[in-house]
Amino acid sequence: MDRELLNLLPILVPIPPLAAFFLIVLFTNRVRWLSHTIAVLATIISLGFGVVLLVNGLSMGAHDLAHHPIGNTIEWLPIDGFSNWLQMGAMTDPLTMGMLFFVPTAIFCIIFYSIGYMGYGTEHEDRDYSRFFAFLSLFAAGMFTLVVADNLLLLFVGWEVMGLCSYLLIGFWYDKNYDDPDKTTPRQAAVKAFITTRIGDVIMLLGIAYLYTQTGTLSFAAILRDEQVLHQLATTLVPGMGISIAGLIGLLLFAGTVGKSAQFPLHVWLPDAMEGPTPVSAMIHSAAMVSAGVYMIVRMFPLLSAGWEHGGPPTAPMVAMGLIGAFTALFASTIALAQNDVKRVLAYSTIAQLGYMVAALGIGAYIAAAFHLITHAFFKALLFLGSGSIIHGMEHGAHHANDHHTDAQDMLNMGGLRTKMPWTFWTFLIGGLALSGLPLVTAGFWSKDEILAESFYAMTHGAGGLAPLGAWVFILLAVSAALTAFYTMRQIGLIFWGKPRTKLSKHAHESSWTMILPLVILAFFAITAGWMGIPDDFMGLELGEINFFHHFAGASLVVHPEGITFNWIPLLTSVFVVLLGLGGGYLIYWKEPVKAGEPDPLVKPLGRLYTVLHNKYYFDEFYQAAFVEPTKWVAAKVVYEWMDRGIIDGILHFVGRTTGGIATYVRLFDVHVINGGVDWLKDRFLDGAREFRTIQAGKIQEYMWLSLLIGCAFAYLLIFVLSR
Amino acid sequence: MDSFEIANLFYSIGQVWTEWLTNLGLSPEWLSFTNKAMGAVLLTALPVMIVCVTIMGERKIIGRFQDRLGPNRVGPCGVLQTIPDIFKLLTKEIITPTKVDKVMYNLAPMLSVVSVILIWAVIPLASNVVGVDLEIGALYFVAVSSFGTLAVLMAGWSSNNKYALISAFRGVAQLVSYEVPLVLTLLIPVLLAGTMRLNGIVEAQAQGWYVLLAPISMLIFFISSTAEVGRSPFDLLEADSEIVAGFNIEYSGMRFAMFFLGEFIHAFTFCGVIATLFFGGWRGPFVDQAPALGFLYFLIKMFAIYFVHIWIRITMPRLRIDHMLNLSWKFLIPLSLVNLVVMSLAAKLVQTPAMDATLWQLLPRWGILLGTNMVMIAGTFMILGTVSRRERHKQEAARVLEPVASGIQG
Amino acid sequence: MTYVVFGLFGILTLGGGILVVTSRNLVRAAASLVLSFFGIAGLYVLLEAGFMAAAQILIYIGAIAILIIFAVMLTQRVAAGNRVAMNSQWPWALLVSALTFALLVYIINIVWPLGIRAENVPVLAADPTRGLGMALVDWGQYVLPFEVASILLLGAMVGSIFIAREQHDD
Amino acid sequence: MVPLSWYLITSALLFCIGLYGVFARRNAVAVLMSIELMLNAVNLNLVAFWRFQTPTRPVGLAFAVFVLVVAAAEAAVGLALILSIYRQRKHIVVEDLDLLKL
Repeated sequence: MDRELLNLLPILVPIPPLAAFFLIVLFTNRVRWLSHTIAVLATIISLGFGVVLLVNGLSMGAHDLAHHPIGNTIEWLPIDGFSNWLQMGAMTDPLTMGMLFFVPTAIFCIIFYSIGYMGYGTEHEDRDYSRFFAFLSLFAAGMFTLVVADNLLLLFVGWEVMGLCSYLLIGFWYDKNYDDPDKTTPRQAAVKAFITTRIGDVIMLLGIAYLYTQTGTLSFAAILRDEQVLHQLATTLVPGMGISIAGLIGLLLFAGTVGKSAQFPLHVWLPDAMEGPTPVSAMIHSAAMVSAGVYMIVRMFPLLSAGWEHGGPPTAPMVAMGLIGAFTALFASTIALAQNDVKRVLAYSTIAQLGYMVAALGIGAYIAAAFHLITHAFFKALLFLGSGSIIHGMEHGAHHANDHHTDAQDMLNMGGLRTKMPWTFWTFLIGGLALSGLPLVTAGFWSKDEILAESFYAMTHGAGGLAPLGAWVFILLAVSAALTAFYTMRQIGLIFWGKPRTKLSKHAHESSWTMILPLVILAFFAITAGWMGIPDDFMGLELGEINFFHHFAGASLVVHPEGITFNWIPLLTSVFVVLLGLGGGYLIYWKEPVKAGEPDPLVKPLGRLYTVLHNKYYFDEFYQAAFVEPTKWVAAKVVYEWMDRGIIDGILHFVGRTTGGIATYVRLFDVHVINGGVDWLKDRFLDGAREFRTIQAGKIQEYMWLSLLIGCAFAYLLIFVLSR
Repeated sequence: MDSFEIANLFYSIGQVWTEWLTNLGLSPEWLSFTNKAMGAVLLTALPVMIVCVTIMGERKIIGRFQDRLGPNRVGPCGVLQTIPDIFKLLTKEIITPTKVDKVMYNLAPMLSVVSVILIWAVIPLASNVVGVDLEIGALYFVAVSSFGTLAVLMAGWSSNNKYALISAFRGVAQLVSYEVPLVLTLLIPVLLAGTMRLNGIVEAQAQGWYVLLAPISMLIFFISSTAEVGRSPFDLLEADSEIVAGFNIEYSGMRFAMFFLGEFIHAFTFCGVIATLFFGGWRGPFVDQAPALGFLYFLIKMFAIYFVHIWIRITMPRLRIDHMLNLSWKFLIPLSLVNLVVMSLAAKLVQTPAMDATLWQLLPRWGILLGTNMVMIAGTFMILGTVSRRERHKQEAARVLEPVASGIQG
Repeated sequence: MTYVVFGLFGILTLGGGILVVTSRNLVRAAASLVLSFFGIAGLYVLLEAGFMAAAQILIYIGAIAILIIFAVMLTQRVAAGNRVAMNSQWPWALLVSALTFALLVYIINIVWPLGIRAENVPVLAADPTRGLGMALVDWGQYVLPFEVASILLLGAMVGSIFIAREQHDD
Repeated sequence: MVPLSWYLITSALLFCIGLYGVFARRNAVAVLMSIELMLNAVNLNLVAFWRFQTPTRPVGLAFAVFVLVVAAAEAAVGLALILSIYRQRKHIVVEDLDLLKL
């Protein structure tokens, strides 16, 4: 394919899902099979574009690709009276390549899975089946836009489209109510997710605006690949604050990530987002929404770390990322210990894994973060789809047992699903082990190990503030890893081990092949995706340049990051904590499976702490009291009663009455003067027409030659008389 | 002059001829005129000579198919049978019915032969033997074919016979219907080769015969050309039981023979066109060293396709007129439209390789074009299967209802 | 030589045209129309517009003429073609046509005087057909009219099918 | 080559013949045929002008092609109209089709 055509491809990637959205919404809303066919086809086309780009990119080589990204730019908005233009466009550099492979793959799996999950062709078929696929397509379009964007503004567009879609999809079952009034309904969850992420987005928009005022451009190539600009931004201080411009922008942008990627303290929306259908959760947690936040800071890392040298003192945004990321990882992992909802456990583990990535960026482990982003997307999508399959099976059981009060998502109601749903079990096990980071085999191990190794390196070799930051990150992440392994074992044990604890799990059965196939595909990647990031000198062996991902994605940066040398300590730590966690989980939950009616074995040893963890450190309650209630009060009293009813309505009523008075007089003029005049004119015209109608004989040919005769006469007149 | 080469036979003959004429003292203008006139005569004579062979061959082959000997009296194994036949036709009385439109009545048989022979002007017989290598060869081919339609209409109308007229109507309906898919698929080789020059299309097939790259187009072209020729299973023009004998019922003797001559030439001419467009024309091994071989290859390909033609003719039953029209309008035309769009997109997907591309550089293009064709074939069969199943259901439902209806009548 | 050929095709064209407007039998008129079209195709060849010549034959003779003959046969008793051909005002029509022709000749004679021989006629571009094809799909030239023409054809097709369909409902 | 003015005269003559046919023929199909003659005359004009004035740019050819398209569309619609009129009134004499008269 020639280069010109190739350059068009990146911008084409988001088009098919977008087109699918409009097609489904406008035309095929009532034809269900067509709706999902369109959605799946659109994703396949995007995936095809992605693969074509990947193949071409690989053949170009990372270095060439980084310096001449595939893509093109158009002049979009005139600024300063057409003297300057805001550029818009798409591009594909090595980092985008990685995203362009895993994002469409995961999205394809999820959309395909949704066909089965939304019950196509069964009696459980969802009422708004087509709407679901339309929104999923729009979601995919948003994510693709974000990935291929070559500037912050277009990235922000994709970012906001996804925000909207997450709102629409979390609240997909908007009319669902629960018996328990305290339980979050999909409506509330949707609003919560939308508003919480909005806080981050507004701050991020500030950062974008500030960046634009400082550089006059938002193009990645112009900012991130230009060392002069970066240097300028890193050395100039913001007036009145002891921080560089790059630092401030970085902090503002990072706030967007905190919202989007659910970092502490804006993490509260993500667990509640579980109220949406499970494919949506998978979408949000793996390929799209939360990845977007991390992708953005990975993409902007040269700006965030402007002025930082490898091993040198960290910049302000890096400190923030390291502190918040590591803390979030530990914090979320502890909460996950005490959750019973199968999806909530996964939700908190997502928060923890995102904390991993953010913390990795905090200590400058750019590639490790990107790598973990990709591996995590695969196994987290796998886990969510697997949990969806479990829930589906459980609901089938509920249907069979005619029991609609037992919670189908509560892990304490499950147990013994190993034999009922073998495919789900094995794929879920693979996903769980990948999440825990089972050494050597799974993808999760390689990416986590790289982060730990990098943080250990920062701890031991870092100058300035990097060493303590590295220590903080290393220790918190190691503990978090142990907890992760533990609660994963807990989850798998509760779900699959032992005997069925309720009728629901007794009658559960395996899901349809449309749901199993994506699980298998994702399980394949959950293992193999890690192999592209095995360190060159793993275990001190000279393995040659096998760390493909490092060399390829690293080319996106101006300064190619050097790989760290191998050290046994982080490897052993990581293996140790994982085995510790897995072993602990095995002893408590697998050896003696929980029986029906028994409480969780953790309740007794942890005591009060368990309650605190179970209630997520009471964060929701705190936010409710601190922010939500005051806002409601202001809205009801000040805005509604005083401003709206009093001032605005009063003015409107006054204007209305005055206008009515004037109109009465205008009408008199209209009736007598205007209507009368027009009637008179009409009568005169009618008289004239009556005179002229006799000329018409009704013979076309006669008209024609007559008119031509007159025309000829005029022409001859013109030639022979007038021109003399 | 170059030495006389047997490998480049036609070119050498031309050289000798030109030299001879120059020696006679012809001026260059007259030389060119004479050459053109000679070429025209030769090109006209060629199909007429070939037709003598094919008529014989056809009768023999059909005889074999029907498990009989075929003509076997004149000459060895009866191969000279055509010659007495020609004399017979030439000596027959020519009857002109009363009240016919004389001009048109006499013009129609000639037109039907001329329209076919004109096609031979642009068919490349060998790499350097072609009547006129027109830039718009493909379009020319379509244009002169349309004279045939006119001939049918003229013959039918001028005979002053209602059977002839009805038959002419049917014939024109058929010819016009099948001209559309014919032209639409003719565009595919033009598209792939990037030229309308027939010799250019043959040259472009150095990178693979188009029958491999566009089998669907070949099939549609073949079917439509069978219909254009008016041969079985599309021989409704002369359905004896319904319309006596067709639009040429009032013709006799040599005029009648002209129509049949036209039809026979038409049949193998279209085979020659198919060979040119889809089977590489004069292409074959060693043709670069010995251009004269090209003529041989062309003839072999043409006769091979003609054999398939005869095979179909002798095997297939005649279609009913509505079936015949439906086949064109409801199946071939939509398919060829889809084919045209898809093929042009697919051809655009891969850059046209340079003339000296290696096999490996050609493979993606082959793969993509052949692959899209396969997909289209599969899709066509799926749709056909669905439609025919629905049709069968409808018929079965009707059959179930039938006894009830007749019962009410009874 | 070219003058002879020009004369031949010119006579074909004009003679065909005259037969079209005068012959009483409509099928004959249609056949003369074909003759006239053929003559024009010949003139195109003389003008070195091979594509137009082929298109002329393909479209006018292969499609339009046959369509017209069909229409004639559908709207006429086949044998009874010998009614009055002209309407009552044909002398007027002749006069107007003659006047128009005189006007046209007068204008042509001003700009391109009749007696002048063709000298230094510009040379043709390399491949006019390719140039035409390029121009028809070129963004800067005729792509919009080209597409509009396609829509016009589609509209005409749908419209004529709709108009000519037999209405069974009345 | 034959000079441009000859082509123009031929075309003008053909146009006027067509014009006469349109004015004087009684049968609607004949009128349609005459219109086709006129269109052909125009096309001949366009091609002749192209050949003699702008042979390097296919302006005249392009317009001739568009005229061709219009002619085809006109023939199709015109004949369809004639057919439908014939079905209603059993004749197609233009003189008697005077529905335009009130």
